[in-house]
Amino acid sequence: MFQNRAEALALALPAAIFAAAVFLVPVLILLSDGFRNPVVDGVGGGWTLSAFTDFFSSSLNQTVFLRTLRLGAIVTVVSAVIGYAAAFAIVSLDPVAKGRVTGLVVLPLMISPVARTYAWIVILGRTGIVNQAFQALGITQAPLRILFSETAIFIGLLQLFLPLMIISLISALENMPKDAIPAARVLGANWFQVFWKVVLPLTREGLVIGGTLVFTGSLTAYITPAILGGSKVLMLETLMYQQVAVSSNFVAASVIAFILIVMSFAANILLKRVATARNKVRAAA
Amino acid sequence: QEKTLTISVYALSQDEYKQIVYDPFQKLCGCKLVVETGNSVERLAKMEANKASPVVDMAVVSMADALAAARAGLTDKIDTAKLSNFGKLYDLAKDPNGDGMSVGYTFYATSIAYRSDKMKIESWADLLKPEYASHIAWPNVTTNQGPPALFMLGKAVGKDTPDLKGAITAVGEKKDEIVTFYEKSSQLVQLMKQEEIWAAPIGRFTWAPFTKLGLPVAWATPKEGQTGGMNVMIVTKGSKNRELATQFMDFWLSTEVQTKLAEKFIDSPANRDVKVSDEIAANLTYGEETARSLKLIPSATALDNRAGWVKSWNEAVGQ
Amino acid sequence: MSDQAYLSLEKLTLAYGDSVAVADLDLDIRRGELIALLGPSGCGKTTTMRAIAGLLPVRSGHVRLDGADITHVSPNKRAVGLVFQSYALFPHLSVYENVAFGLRLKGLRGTELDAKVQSGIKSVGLSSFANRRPAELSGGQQQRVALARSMVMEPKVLLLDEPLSNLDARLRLEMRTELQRVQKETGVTMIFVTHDQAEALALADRIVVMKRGAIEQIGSPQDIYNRPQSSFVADFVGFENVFALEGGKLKAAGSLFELQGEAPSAAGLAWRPRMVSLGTGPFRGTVRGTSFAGDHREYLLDTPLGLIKAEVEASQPVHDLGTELAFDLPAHKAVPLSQFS
Amino acid sequence: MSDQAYLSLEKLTLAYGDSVAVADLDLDIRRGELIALLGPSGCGKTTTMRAIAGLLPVRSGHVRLDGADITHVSPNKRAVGLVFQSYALFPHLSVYENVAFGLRLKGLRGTELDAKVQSGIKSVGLSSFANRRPAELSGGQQQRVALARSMVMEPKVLLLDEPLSNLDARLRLEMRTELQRVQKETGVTMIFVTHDQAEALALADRIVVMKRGAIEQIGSPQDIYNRPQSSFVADFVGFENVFALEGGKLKAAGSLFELQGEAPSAAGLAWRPRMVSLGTGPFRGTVRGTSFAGDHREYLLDTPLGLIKAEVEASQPVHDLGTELAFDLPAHKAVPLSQFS
Amino acid sequence: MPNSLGRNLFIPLTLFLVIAFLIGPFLIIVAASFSAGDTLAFPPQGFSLRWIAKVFTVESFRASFGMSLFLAIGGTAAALVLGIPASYALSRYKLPGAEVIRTVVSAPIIVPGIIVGLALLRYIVVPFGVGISLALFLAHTALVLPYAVRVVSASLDNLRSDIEEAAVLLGSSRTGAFFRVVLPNIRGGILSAFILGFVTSFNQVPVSLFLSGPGVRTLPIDMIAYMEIVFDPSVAALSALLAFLSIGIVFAAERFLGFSRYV
Ligand SMILES: Nc1ncnc2c1ncn2[C@@H]1O[C@H](COP(=O)(O)OP(=O)(O)OP(=O)(O)O)[C@@H](O)[C@H]1O
Ligand SMILES: Nc1ncnc2c1ncn2[C@@H]1O[C@H](COP(=O)(O)OP(=O)(O)OP(=O)(O)O)[C@@H](O)[C@H]1O
Ligand SMILES: [Mg+2]
Ligand SMILES: [Mg+2]
Repeated sequence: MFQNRAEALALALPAAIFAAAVFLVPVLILLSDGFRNPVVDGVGGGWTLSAFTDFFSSSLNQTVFLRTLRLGAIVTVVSAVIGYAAAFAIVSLDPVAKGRVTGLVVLPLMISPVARTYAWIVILGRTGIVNQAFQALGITQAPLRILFSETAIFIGLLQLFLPLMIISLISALENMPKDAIPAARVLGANWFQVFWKVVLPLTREGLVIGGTLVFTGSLTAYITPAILGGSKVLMLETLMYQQVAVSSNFVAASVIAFILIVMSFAANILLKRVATARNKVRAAA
Repeated sequence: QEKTLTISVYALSQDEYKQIVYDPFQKLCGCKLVVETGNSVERLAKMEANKASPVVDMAVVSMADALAAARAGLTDKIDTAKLSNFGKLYDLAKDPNGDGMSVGYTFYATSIAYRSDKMKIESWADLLKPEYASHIAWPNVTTNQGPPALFMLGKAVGKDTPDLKGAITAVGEKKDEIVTFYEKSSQLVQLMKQEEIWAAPIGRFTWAPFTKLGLPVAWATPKEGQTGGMNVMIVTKGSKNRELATQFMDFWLSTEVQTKLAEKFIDSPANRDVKVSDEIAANLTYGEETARSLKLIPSATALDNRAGWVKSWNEAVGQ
Repeated sequence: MSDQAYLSLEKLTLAYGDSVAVADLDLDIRRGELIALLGPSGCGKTTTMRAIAGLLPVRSGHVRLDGADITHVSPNKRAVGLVFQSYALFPHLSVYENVAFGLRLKGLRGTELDAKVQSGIKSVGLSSFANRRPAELSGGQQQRVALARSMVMEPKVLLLDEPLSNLDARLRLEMRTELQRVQKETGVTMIFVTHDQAEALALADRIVVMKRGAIEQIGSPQDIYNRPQSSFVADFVGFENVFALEGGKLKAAGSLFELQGEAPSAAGLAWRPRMVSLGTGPFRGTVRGTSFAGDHREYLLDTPLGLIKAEVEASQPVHDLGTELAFDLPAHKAVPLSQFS
Repeated sequence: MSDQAYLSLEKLTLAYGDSVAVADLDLDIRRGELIALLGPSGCGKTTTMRAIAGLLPVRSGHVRLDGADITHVSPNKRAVGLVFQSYALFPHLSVYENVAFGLRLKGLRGTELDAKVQSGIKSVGLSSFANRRPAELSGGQQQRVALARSMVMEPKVLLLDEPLSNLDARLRLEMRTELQRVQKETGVTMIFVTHDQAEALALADRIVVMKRGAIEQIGSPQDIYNRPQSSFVADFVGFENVFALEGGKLKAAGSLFELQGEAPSAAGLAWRPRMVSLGTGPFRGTVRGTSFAGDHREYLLDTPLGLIKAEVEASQPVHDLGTELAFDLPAHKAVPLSQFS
Repeated sequence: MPNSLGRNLFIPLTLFLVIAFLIGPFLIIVAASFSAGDTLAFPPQGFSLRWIAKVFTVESFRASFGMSLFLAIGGTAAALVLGIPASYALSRYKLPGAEVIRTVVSAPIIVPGIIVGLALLRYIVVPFGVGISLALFLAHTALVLPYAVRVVSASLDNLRSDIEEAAVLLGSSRTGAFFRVVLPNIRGGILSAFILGFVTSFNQVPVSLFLSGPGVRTLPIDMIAYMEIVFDPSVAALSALLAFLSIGIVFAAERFLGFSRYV
């Protein structure tokens, strides 16, 4: 019944054409700016990679690039770790509790990013709850300076994107063959081995989707790094915003955008690789 | 069909503007006023993008942005002959950039808001003192307050070159101690309240909330003086409503409107005929003398060096 | 066979939340025994198996294996194998890796590992499929991988949950033989769940019939097949005609019926279809249905006693629907039931 | 039974992409007939059914129903019903609404609709479940809803794909009876797929045995059971002992063996386990396995002819493993096969 | 599966920590909304409803709330109208180029929002004279499309396809089968796609940053503009109100349709 290609195309193409026309094409044109010589007085044009070599020759840009990469990677890894624990806990709940808890987990997505970021200023401040708790518990003597640092951005991004990871992993865990974990247990695997050898490979799709969302989100977030980090902790996205809004340098902005997109794609591919690598090795053995 | 005038302004105090400026003007001209708000860089970037078919007829921006717009060919000369209130303006508001493309409508001072119980500020350089540096916020170079504050700091440390290198280096050396380089001045009230910071250079127009914090916050008068800025009006090149725009500008510059805006502490007047009580004056940047005393960065300097500032700033602070 | 219990369940109670699935179950199994667990859907067979494997916490009672109390030992340390009804193969691993999974965890490597895995795969006849993924195998092949995966671990006890339920008739026979061979060769203790009576009869040393979380009867296949003790078991093992006895008379459809010959004293009596004599006897019934079953033919009769099932040799002439026939429920062939519910 | 074909498949070829699943299939079915489709997994049974229903485009050939060529008629206009192996009930609709679904589309409303739906539900004994959702029903009940849903449409042909495969033994028997009753009452033409031989024997008017996308044999249940024509069919219907004939001698394990009595001239011979005489005869074999099967006992013998399966009454004494026994493959009982593959 | 004390503690503890972390900021915001002070603080200083009240007096919030609501509802609905057929084709048919189509429709997720906004402004709005409202609508539709396709595909994959065949065999047309049988069964998935899309669109900042024009702007952008200069708890109050609105919707959806199963 589902063999008619024309039918399938008629259904799928409107969305694809729409996305291509209003999204892909304009974005690609904009991105192509990064590969063109600027036209000055009618001279110039043509393709070049000079904008990229320029970009990476600046030590500032290198720093910002690495910082963005690092933060993105850390947020992704940490949200994966916490995400698995949380998703495990959630899928083991009864259906009603599961629905409620899932609701709470997605709550951060519904709070305006602006207000949420300000709430972090309150929480992470010198007199904020975290510092008060640390001092009360004797972990620190003086207030820690958490705000306006990579740590603050990390916390802000983690809270922002953890829900996406948890949701992806919940559905991955629920789609996992029901008896795979018990089977591994009965075959002698401890919990760590169960996770590493069975759960991880079987929830790979969810991890890849969640990981891509989190990583890409972290790279392209704007408000959180701008307010919680400021120019002390520049990220590629804030740098790009400067290029567009302050310097009207669309070429530089295109270059940064292109780099961000490539990073997202690369992360997606890397995540797929990481999750499959173990099995490839096995199959060869 | 009803005529429509589109203006682009700062987001500040829109409710009051509506009451004092927009609504009365709409009644006056029998036209519709559409207001776009945002910070000046974003608005300018959009004007640039819309160059071919301008959306905005008239905008208010900073002096430097006005020059930038003029250089980018986004603005037209203002027909000052048609501004009945032109003569009443302070001289330095009449043609701030000397190109006939803009008219000033308000001034603001930029100085330092600080906790008078925790510190004493006599010079811009005091902010970087070791015992203070870890309690201050500094405006990011991309904000309107950033360059003026650096400009003054340059004077204080005796290195006031147009490229602001000296000041930027001085700030850069303290970057780990300085609490933050703020983007949005609204943050500062929150930070001050939480005792995250004791001091920050701010524009006078954001001063009011600090006075309501219930903390001893004072407005500094450093020995190098205060800096500040002038906001100006421009008309967009290719605007189809030039007449209306000019009419609107004239209305805004009128003594009546400027007085009302001053009395609400919204804009310090640029109209010489505006008279306010001392109490009100104390909360504004009032009077031609005061205006003249502000150490402003010339627009051309600002413009020519802006990219360089951002670059050296990012290098000193951002890595 | 020694009389000493190798695996004992003592007053085992198992529950999901508040609902008790298995209550106070006692069962002793000897080393090397092959036990079949029989019972209707939802009676607690899988639950019991999961508890023995340690996958389900025990509410109360004990599980003892080879002298040690393993009630609270975690499943990866029990040396109990479990073949899941769903196979539970690891879909991301090849047949080879599925079988190697547990051995690797035991620390086996290199040629030792390879030898064991290869022989395991060979014993279930899948040598040429070693590199396939489970999704590329037929149901029966998957089943055999699951079996091999558990077998190579050389568990003390092997639990099999409806291990042949998804196979077609021929494959089922093959696998039955395979299971028997393996059991004889390695002497492993096995418990298997099945809903197929023939399977239980063919394979088991003893059959345990469960009913609503409790054991209804334990016995040899012959016992269970020929001497069910309760109407429940009789009904379950194919005595299609089961009646209560009251004062020596059959109680059916609300009335009492006298039998020819002396009825044994019991709570009830049961006849298999082939124990019903068709053609002569004191009762009469109308043919309601008939079906060919290879070497015999089944009849469904509408009678004053209710529906009666009878069987005759397939070679005999067929009675048409609607024909009235005489029949007898011979008292001497009846199996007495001590419990009637 | 009229001799005229009601449903004909003519040189039907069906393929998935490049792989041909069914090739040049010819089959004529009379009105009111009940056909069982038998064959190993993957032989094309489901494929054929889907093509008859119009769910799969026909590569070449024709489907004719009641005189009309329906090869290219869309499935909703064929008046062919299909009961999916998976039931395919609409999960969001109650039992009542599931059954009413097709009738509503036919334009039925009000009391007429209600009467048909109620009687449909009643005929499968689910009147008290009318308001439940499919998820709240047991497997057998769901099956019956699927059946009722197709039945009320009064299709010209009803196709049933492994309709009883997911049920336990007791439920299966009940459903078999139900199917038979429905078929007798409405006279609908039915084709059902099954992997259970007993089911096919019990239900079908004719059995079609398929092998790799083609028909291997068509015949009555008795034909198929007692007179398989090929070694494939014999093997499939439980003739465990199937041999080729060469010059009147059995060819087994690479050698030729003489039979006692005169061998029929054929390509091969086959014996069911119970046709093998155990205890006397010219051949000898060692008991390799034995299993209790209720009223009989099966033996697996290791013999010069290969493995031989024999069956004896369960009441006879058991032979231990390893015992050597004489046996015979009586020529007069052998079933001659015209094809040996 | 659980069989040790450690595991029994693991679940509640993990959940407590994760949820505390995730909704901590929300609690601060709620507290601030009802506080009497001029800044956000925890614990709140006094109790008052003045910030809540203020939200309703800021005129521009009303207009931009309307805009955002229109975008969120309209954009998400449009994304679903495009996305549902596409998901259906992707999950039911063996389509040549399926991967390409999947990549194209899900690309908006990985492109920085600012770039999307800028690209649309420069290559759609300006050259084609498209209005800002329409551009915003197109952008938000494209932005939500990936979520729509992903979530709806997931529920379609969980729905057996044979029920459609059954419906057709019972006399329904193909389209009829979709509306009668498929749609009712994936409505939970559609609803959660809608909620996810709604939330994404409603809180979207970067894309809308450049796509705002005179009198046309989204609520988050309006809030940012508002707090360029002042940040008083009215922004928090507004966020809290919006969040409560969303929570209300989600819990209602969960209650009626079992949302979490489909995400
Ligand atoms: N996860 C669970 N939560 C709650 N109750 C359950 C759960 N699993 C099983 N049950 C209930 O426990 C009882 C026993 O179930 P169990 O799975 O042991 O039955 P079974 O004998 O294996 O049946 P089947 O032959 O159908 O597999 C049933 O009443 C069932 O409903
Ligand atoms: N969607 C498909 N795409 C490609 N090949 C298919 C598809 N469905 C079935 N086949 C192939 O077509 C052949 C016939 O399959 P079919 O489903 O008709 O078998 P069947 O006789 O119903 O088997 P079973 O008893 O296992 O259900 C098999 O070889 C199978 O692998
Ligand atoms: Mg079970
Ligand atoms: Mg099939």
